[in-house]
Amino acid sequence: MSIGEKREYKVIGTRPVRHDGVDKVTGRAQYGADVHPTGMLFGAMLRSPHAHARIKRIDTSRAAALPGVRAVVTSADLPDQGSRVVELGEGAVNMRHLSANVLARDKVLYKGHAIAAVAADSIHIAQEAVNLITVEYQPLPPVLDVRAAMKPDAAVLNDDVRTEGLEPGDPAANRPTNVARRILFQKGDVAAGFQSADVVLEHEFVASTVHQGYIEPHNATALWNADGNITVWMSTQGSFTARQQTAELLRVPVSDVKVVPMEIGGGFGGKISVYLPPVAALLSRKSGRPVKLVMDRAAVFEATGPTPGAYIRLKLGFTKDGRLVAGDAHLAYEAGAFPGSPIGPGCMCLFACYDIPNARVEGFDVCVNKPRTNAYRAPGSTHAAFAIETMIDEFCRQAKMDPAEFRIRNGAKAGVRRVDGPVFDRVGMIETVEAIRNSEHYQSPLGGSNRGRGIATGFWFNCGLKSSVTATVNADGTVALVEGSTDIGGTRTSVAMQLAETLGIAAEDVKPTVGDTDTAGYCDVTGGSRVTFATGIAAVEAAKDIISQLVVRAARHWEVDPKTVEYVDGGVTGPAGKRLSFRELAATLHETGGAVIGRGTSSEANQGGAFGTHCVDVEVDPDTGKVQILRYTAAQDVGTAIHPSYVEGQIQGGAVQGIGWALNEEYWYDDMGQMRNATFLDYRMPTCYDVPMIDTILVEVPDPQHPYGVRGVGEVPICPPPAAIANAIAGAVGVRMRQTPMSPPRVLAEILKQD
Amino acid sequence: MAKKRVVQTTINGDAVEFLCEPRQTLLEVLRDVLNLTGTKEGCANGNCGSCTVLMNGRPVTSCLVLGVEAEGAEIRTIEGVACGGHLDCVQQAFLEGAALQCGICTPGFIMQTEALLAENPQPTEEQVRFHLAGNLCRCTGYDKIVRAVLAAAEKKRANV
Amino acid sequence: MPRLFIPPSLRALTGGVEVVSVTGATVREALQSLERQHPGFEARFCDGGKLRPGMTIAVNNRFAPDGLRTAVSPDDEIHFLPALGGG
Amino acid sequence: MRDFDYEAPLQLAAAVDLLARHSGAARPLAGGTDLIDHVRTGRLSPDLIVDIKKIAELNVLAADATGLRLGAAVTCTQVAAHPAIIQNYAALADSAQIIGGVQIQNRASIGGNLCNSGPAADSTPSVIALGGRCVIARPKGMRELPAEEFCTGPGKNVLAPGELLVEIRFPAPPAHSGSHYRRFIPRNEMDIAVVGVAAAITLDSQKQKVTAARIALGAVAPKPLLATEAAAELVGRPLTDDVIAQAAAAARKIATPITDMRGTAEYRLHLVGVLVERVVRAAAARARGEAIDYKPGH
Repeated sequence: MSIGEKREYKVIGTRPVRHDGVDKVTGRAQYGADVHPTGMLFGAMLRSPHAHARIKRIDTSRAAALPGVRAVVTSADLPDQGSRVVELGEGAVNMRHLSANVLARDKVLYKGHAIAAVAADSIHIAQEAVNLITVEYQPLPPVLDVRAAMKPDAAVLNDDVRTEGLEPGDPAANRPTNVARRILFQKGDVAAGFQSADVVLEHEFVASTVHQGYIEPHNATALWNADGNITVWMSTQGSFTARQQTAELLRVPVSDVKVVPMEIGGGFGGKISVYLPPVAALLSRKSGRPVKLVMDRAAVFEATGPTPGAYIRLKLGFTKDGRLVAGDAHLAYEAGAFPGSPIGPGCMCLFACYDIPNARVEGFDVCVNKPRTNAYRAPGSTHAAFAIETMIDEFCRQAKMDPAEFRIRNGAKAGVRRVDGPVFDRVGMIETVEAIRNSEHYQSPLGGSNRGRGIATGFWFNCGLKSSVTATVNADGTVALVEGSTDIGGTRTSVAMQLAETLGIAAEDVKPTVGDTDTAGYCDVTGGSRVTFATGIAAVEAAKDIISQLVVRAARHWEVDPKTVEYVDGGVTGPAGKRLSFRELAATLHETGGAVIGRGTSSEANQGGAFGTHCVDVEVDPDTGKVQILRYTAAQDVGTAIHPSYVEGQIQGGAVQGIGWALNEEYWYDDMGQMRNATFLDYRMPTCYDVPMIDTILVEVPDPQHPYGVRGVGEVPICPPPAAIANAIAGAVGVRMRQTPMSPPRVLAEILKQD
Repeated sequence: MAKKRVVQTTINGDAVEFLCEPRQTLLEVLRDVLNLTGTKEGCANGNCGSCTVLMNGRPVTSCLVLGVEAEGAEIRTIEGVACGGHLDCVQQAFLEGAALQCGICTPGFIMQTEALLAENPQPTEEQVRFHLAGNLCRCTGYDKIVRAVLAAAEKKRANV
Repeated sequence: MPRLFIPPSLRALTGGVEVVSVTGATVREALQSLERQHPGFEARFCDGGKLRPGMTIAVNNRFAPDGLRTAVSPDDEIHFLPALGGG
Repeated sequence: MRDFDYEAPLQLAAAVDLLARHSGAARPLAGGTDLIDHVRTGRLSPDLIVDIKKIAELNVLAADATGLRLGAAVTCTQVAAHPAIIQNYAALADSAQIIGGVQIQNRASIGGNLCNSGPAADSTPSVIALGGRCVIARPKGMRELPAEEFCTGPGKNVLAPGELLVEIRFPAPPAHSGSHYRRFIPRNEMDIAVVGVAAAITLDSQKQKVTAARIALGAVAPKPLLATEAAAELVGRPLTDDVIAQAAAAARKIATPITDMRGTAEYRLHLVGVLVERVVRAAAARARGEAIDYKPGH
């Protein structure tokens, strides 16, 4: 269902069949692993068996000698990066670290760390050759726990890492360390806030590492041509950042690299960083042939993704009449092998749902011997929501206060200053809670024993960033739209619909194409819930550009003054009741000056944030600790739903990922830092037999920054589920879960502690 | 290296003969030998269902079948579902129900659904979820997939 | 005058002051004005005349796409924050 | 994947001969759902794979008054759908419908599950509880042994090079008997058993006292266990809560589980008790001719 402010649209809010749909239900859509240029070789990679070790020697001679092997590369083939830090569209990256992650140099920092690669006539020969490469390691003690890694005596992963963000003059700033960054935000008077509190709660929370879990493994096929041009066909969330990363890693001009974004089989943040393209390119340069690299599932788990494991300590102060008056938070996020966990957004999101007068949050970005973490759907926010949303629920149950009422009373709204400083504009936090409170689900009685109901709210900023669109009017009245935003979830259609709405034509009359980096204008990544927002703005701009040109063309066609021509409801009107529909006018363009091409760009740094509130019913088996999800409803402030089906789909998909995070998903490491569950069998993502239907309530609070009020919807739905489920478990069996996943043994252990 | 074998099989109704090494899986043969890339690889160990094809009418994960085992078998892949340029009603239901986002798991889900509806034309939601449990989707949360399967079943029943 | 919010970890440089009134029509000029009042910020916020990697600027509640060039008016707030990236 | 050769003999003797000649370097292929993955990941490195699905003797599926004959290559799907198995060997059907997903069940066989000899194999406890006997072909004749003696450790069994499991034979079920298999997994499907328990219970004519019982445990020891001590607690006694609890306690005593990514030893020990109680109750209900309230994974 959908509630909130409504405006009248012709195309927006309808549910056309997506433009790429037929290709995807017939198997014709071409994904990265499907490309097969003439003469292509198959590549395979050698990966580290150790979590932490120094590489003393690599001998690839036996691999190179195997018949059918055409090229072998190691990090020695990658150019030196010095200590450059480069802006890569969605954040700055230390190139030395990025390069060492692509192919390890002097050290391996996690099990599965890539060391060498082979290109051969068949995948089987390539794999046999990889087994012939010998590496001499000097194993080092693995650092696996974020708190242990912060200790002064911990083994240091990267000797070039120093702690950023310390107080001026702090001597620790000059010491090699695993703590790459410290973040501190403060608002009001925290001590006085706790003084004024009637109830103070303080708890520790632990979150395990989880993976984005996209079904399509990373892949890249590269051709390094004799003319120096490099073409990469790959699965990526951002062809332009993939191009830049590849060019920077190979130290070639960015224009020498063309990235062709194939259809992408899921990303969720994990397909922004590059792993394979530079390696495939080097193998191609050595062999003179195109080379395809595809990761196997174990490599995807062990060497890509994941989102950080985390330790959080949170203290909250409440007045007995139910006001949140003070908060103090300590967050330590695992960066993995190299700095760069989402500790910043984690700290900024933790208190963002609430109007809290006094708060302090301190966060740390900490290197450990696990894969380099990457963005995953609202990076850093889910961990934070798990902590604060379960503690608020704990207070509400103690104070016998309705958790929805508490959130409505304390919720963030326009004018509230966040702990990180800025003041909220129009946001829909309270509206989403009201939507849940008023829902049939929340109002319905919860029958049965060992059952509980929980709610939780989540926040994510949503990025804006840069997008471009070009649109060419065809003589038959259709429009060919070219964008650079890879389409992971139907954005070709949601972008095309905005162009159609602006032009007053049908969605089906727009033919959207995702172009490669030589044919499309610059677009930042498909991430940060930004494409329907930012590329949508670019499409609207392109449509306006077309309109302004069409007015002139119509005037020329009618031989009247352009000032007398207007564009209204999908056509032009002129003097003496002249009117041409868009289609009629399109047919005349070749007589009045040729093609009409609209251009649009957008460069908003961010959107107004998005909020979601979820309600879940669970049943807990008190003998085994297993949790079943009985019913689930998610309400979200979506701004304006362009294609409601795909908005619902984002919310449903995010909610189920959150359910997986809550109940079973985790990296299971042994003491030597070996991940022991790097398969879809033992890394337990929800199957459809594990979840119910996910009901959605689309709350439409238009974003003033977007012409149609669009807000990003993709990320925030992953934030509330773990907390909502923990709260439901508390209602069902009276135990408070403070560690994710809330797997059966952990829940049972808490139950057994009770009696 | 083991000698390549000549394998005679039927794929999407056509008699097909191909050469393969014993170690090549049916998935590898379909994709790399026969260029039928609609069948996708997600995990290569039978846990995601992306490579589901019908073998003698029954769904199997083609990553766990050897190409040589296709000798004399009837194989049906996603490329063989739409006939004469017309989408099958399962494909239609997935399209209209927005039951896909990235689409990588879609061919596997469609093949698995074809098998379900062939043996159980009137499945309950519970039966659909149990039958599709061997197919992972990370994008949709399954809601729209399950609804599409139920809608396709209804449509199939209405058509006959 | 625009008000520049001082990150808590750097308030030692302002003797604990949280918000400093600055002059200037852009974030860059505002920062120079802050530097004149409380030396040490430019080196921490900027690198070679550009905003340090990993940082972002918010003017009022908007992250500013134009960074140091962003125009500010007398009643604006300026915040220096960690850069965000989404999934 | 490692290079290997492939043969698909039509005669049992030919298969045994191939396996014997490659002493140890040849592996039989039934459903391949474990074998192919093990070869891909390097856990197994055969030079020859012998596809045994075309051999008549390994495809036998026949139930009559004397019992059930289950060929080693018969798929889980065939087993789960077989009326006589659903009726008289219900635990076997329970197992067959939860081994992997539908795609796996269309390939995997009960015989393959047994020969793969995983401690957590879902069908082996059922085979043991139902009194299955393994019929093994060898270069010179055949031999037979009880299923509980087949596995010897993780991935290990009694098969010598050149030996091939042909079929599993089950005795006809006594009157007033019933069986059930249930496992605990964190998800509701597509998981390896953290603990699995099968029980076959026979009641007296008044359907009160237990006259015979076999309980088998999976994933709590290096191999699936026949829990004689647990069954002994039931025989000759009515199924009161106390009696069932004693059987559960006895089962816990013989369990020696390990801690791994699928569960801690302590948690597994706890689950043995929970599952034995639930499975014994369900098997007894079936023995009384009652339907049981059981939803896989729940």
